[in-house]
Amino acid sequence: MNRILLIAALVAAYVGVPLLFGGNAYVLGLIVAALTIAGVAVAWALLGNLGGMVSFGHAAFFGVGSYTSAVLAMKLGVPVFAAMLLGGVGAAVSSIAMLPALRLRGPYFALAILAYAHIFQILATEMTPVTGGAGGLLSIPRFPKVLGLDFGEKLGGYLIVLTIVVLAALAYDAIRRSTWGLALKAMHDTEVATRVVGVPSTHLKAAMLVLSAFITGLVGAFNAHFISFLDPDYAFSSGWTVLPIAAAIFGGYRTVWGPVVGALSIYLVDQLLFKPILPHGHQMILGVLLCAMILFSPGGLMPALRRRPVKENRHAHA
Amino acid sequence: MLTLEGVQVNFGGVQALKSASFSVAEGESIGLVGPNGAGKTTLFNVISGVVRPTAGRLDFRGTSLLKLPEWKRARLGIGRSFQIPRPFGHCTVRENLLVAQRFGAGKKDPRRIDEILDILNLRDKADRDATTELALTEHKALEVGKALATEPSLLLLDEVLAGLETSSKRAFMERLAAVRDRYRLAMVIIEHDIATIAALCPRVLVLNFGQIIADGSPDAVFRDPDVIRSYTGETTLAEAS
Amino acid sequence: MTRTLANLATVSALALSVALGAGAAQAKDFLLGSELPLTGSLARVGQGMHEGISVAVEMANRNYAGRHSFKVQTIDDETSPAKGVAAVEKLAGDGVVAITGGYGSNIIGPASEAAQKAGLVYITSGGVSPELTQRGYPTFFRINNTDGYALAMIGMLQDMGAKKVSIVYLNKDATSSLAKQVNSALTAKGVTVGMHEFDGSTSDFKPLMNKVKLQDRPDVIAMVGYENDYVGILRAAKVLKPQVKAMVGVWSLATAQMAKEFPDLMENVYGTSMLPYPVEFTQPEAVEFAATYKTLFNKDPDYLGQFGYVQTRLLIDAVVRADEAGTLSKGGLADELRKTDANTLIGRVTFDRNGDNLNFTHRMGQHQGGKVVLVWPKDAANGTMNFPSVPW
Amino acid sequence: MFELTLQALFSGLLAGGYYATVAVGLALVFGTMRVINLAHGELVLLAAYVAYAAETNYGVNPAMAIPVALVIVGTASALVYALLSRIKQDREINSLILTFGLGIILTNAILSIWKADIHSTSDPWFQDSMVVADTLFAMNAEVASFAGGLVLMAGVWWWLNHSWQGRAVRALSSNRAAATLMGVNPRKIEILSFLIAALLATFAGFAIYTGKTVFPALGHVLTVKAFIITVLAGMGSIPGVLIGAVMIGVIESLTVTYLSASLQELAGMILFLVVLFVSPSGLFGGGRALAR
Repeated sequence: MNRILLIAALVAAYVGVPLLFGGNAYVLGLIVAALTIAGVAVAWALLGNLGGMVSFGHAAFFGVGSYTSAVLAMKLGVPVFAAMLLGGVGAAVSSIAMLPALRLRGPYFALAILAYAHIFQILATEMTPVTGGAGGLLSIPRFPKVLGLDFGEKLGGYLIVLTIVVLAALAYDAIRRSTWGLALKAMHDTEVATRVVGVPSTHLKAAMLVLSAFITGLVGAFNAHFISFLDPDYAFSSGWTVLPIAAAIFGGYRTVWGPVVGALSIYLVDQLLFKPILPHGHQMILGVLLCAMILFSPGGLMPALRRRPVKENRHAHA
Repeated sequence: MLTLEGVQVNFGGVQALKSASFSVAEGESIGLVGPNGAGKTTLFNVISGVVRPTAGRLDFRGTSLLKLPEWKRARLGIGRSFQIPRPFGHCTVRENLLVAQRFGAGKKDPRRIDEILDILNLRDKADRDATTELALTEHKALEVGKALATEPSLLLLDEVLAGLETSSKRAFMERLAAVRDRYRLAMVIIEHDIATIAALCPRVLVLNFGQIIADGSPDAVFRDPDVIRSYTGETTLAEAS
Repeated sequence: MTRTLANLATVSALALSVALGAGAAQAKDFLLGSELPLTGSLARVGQGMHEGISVAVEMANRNYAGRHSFKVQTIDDETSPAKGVAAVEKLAGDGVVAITGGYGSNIIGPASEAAQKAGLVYITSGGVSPELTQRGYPTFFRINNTDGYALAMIGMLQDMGAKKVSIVYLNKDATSSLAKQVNSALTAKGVTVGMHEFDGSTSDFKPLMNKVKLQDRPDVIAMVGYENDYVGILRAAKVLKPQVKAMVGVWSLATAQMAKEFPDLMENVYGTSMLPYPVEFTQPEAVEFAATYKTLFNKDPDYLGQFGYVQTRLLIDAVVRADEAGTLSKGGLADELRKTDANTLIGRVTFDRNGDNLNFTHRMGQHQGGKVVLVWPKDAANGTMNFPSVPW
Repeated sequence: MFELTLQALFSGLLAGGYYATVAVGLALVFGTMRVINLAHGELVLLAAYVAYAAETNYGVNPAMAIPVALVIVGTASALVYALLSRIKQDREINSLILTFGLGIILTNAILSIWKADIHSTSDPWFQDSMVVADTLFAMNAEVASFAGGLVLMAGVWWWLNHSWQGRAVRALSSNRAAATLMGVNPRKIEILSFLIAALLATFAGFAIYTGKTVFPALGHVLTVKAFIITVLAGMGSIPGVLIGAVMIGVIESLTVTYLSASLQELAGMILFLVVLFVSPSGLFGGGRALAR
């Protein structure tokens, strides 16, 4: 992605948005929700693109991350920011339980992860003493005030989730450009050929799974403290899987920033534009948009936006 | 450096290798010949770890390879090429070598990469897409290059010369010899063309029905009646003698 | 709710606040906000409650005709907490005077918190979880609660003289907490209780019902779930025919809709219900309510409609009182609402410090020949209960 | 206890049959086109709502509504195929997204046409109980759908094995290029498989409307269940679908009987994972033949 463009976008995000919408809790709230989706979308795309694994169960990591963080903060009084990081770690740890699924291919892997998501959700419902059961956890501690900026408020939350998403995307980009990224890319077609030149392919895939889980868990943890409430149906809702996938595809999951662009455009357009027009049926438009995108620009929005340069960059996105 | 003892491989009921035993000394070059389906490639797969033997011993410089996955063997110094070239998807030639060097040799050494590109005469293709923009010779060369980039001490080459027309074949042969002497490698080459073998390798192994039926100097081996009977390519034999 | 209308309403709301600065009380348009699940898994209940809200607004416009007019701007929270919060913030931005609605404790929680932040009154009947009122938000009001449902169920089970009860309940928040409350109350009174939890994905209740039939052998089976759970449970019971004296449920069971959709399945089944069906009324308000409901939606009001109506009516009354007192713009609405002491379709309503309605006790109705007859408590009953009796 | 177990197994078997009828259409399409139709559940739901409309508006017996539903669902299914066949690159993932989008559209269409209320047949016969040897109980609807489902599946299975098109379908699923060389017209065969999937979906819809309750959000749930069973079976194997579905049905009902009804889904999921880890390409996934 073009350096200058990136920097301009970051400046706009860190300075422009707060100046424009800082006062408008509603719009800022929508943007935060969109970025939450974006964070998961980046993590999903990273796994799909580098690991070559399509997951239908990222809600599992989202839920585990959010519960870990919320429980640590409420029951053990861990500082919220620390708890959030540990939420990511928790999700990463939970992904280790999924390593056996790495042997599975295509839809088999995708559904195995979905099964894990269901299992974690049911556990969260049944482990009442820790998770509060179906009732969930109300009034989860919010982010604290730091140097006069109240991170418990909309603007603070925005800055946190924005930073998470940006760092995730940059990490993704860095890996993709590294020899690790090359090796992962190489593995898609001929895994054996990479193994005989010394690439520990399974380890690399596992690493991608764990990283993807960490990012997703981190985002989930953020969301728990931002909404300050959790219950199993919400934390493990299939929405946390489905929307990010839609967003990633929509924005172009073969690019680094596609998922972010996709999440922002889908969510904001849906909520700000379509919802007022058709208060009830607006999800239908979302469906139509998705289909149209697949049929007319399968690469997603990002490639569509920059058709010309794409020719040269093609090899860069695998 | 490499010792096989009674190595045996079964695919379901079929016995692809019945107790193969031989050893390769440091810096030695061996030609591996035999009719199709004799088990040559299977032998390479066993050594490089792609296939697990059902029985037998397999040691490399005193350590047993049996429990090690492919990538660990590669890091120990066993490099191999595939009969059908397997370039890394949508990577450039240089990227192919970078991956092999980074993971196989555990270092980043652009100078050595360039050296390999020069020896294999791939310099001008270095930034082409390896899957879509190479000719057969270059594909074969890249196979060797990837193995070399892992800085092996034993190089297993699976028909890297097959399918090349005589002129480029001779050139390629010279390159291989250069590589071998430059890096002081032990080499095992699967090759049908006896002349090539004879030119490159002082020692020849003949494999038939999963068994080593002859082992010795080219002219000794190619006069062996069993070999002649087993080996289909009489014409090439004639050429050799 | 079209954009133009919303804008118009916003303008009027601004005009209103300006006028109020003067403290005078002349004819005004009041814009109410409503945040409800109109799509997603709670769509059905959300839409039901919204019908009640519309009826309340319609009737208010009639009753205050010439003096005030009322509009409601509704935003769909899509059964998602985040979007519930967004909806409240949007409504706050559009200058609504208060919010009526909300369904599902897990959405009402964050949404009412957002309302509290925006200093907006949030009145609901869609979430019975005790935590909601324990937060002590001065802007939060709720006209019903778990206790009300539990008391009704417990009371009737006692009057039936049930010695052994099997409670079959959904493992969601509202349902499981209600079930546990009933369980402890009954056990305390020496009743043997068997608890059977199931999850929402259960579509075949036969194995569960068979356990109840062969192991518990209860006098009464108590069901705590939602429509499709009840249908599943009752069908299983109808097939296995356990030797029980009654099938008792709670919300969304003794309703006109169920009577219409599953006549023979529902016969003799009990459930909580405020009004009988077809509605026979003594109070004029109830008559007008039913009539208006009929004209607007061409059907008889169900319990969701009733609750939506009552909460909105109480809110509107308080708004008018606050307006006359000139305190509406000065955050006086909450205090006005807390002064409420009204006799409504769901009985007497008053609010305590936390906005909870401690008078709330539900009534039990029984499906009888396509009708819903109120059978408990005695003073509210408009018929006699068939007991013992089951749908098979 | 023995009585409980018997009933649990019986219920599990019936439930399995029901799951299978929902899943087999998905499996068939997965087998022919390597495409998972994420709108399959919505198609099933559509059929159920057509049956509902017929019964409430015209007092037609749900069974009689099947032909009408078939026409409507068949058209929808053909439409899905028409759109799918326009996908050129990354068929696997893009077809998932496309059908997912179509699913959203269908769900919301159903929601806006029929509202969110729950519905099911009011015809008493379907709800009456059928008792086998005074120990096994079931609703007439369940038994009827189970029997009908078995017949349909057997039919499809026979068709795949013995009819010319059936062989073509299998050829296509195992080796597209070769099949095309053998003179199989892939588009013809694929649309055929979509239509048969529509038939199966229609029947599943009838089964749900008579034996369970329908509401707009159900479609997604059905799709996931069908998807899981298809993968459990492996590569669109039809007997695999039946066996996998019955396994899930039985493990669920046994969990309800001996543990708790709130753990039944957990049990199903764990079974699913265990099977996958033991045989990574499903129960019958070894080969690629559809009919195995």
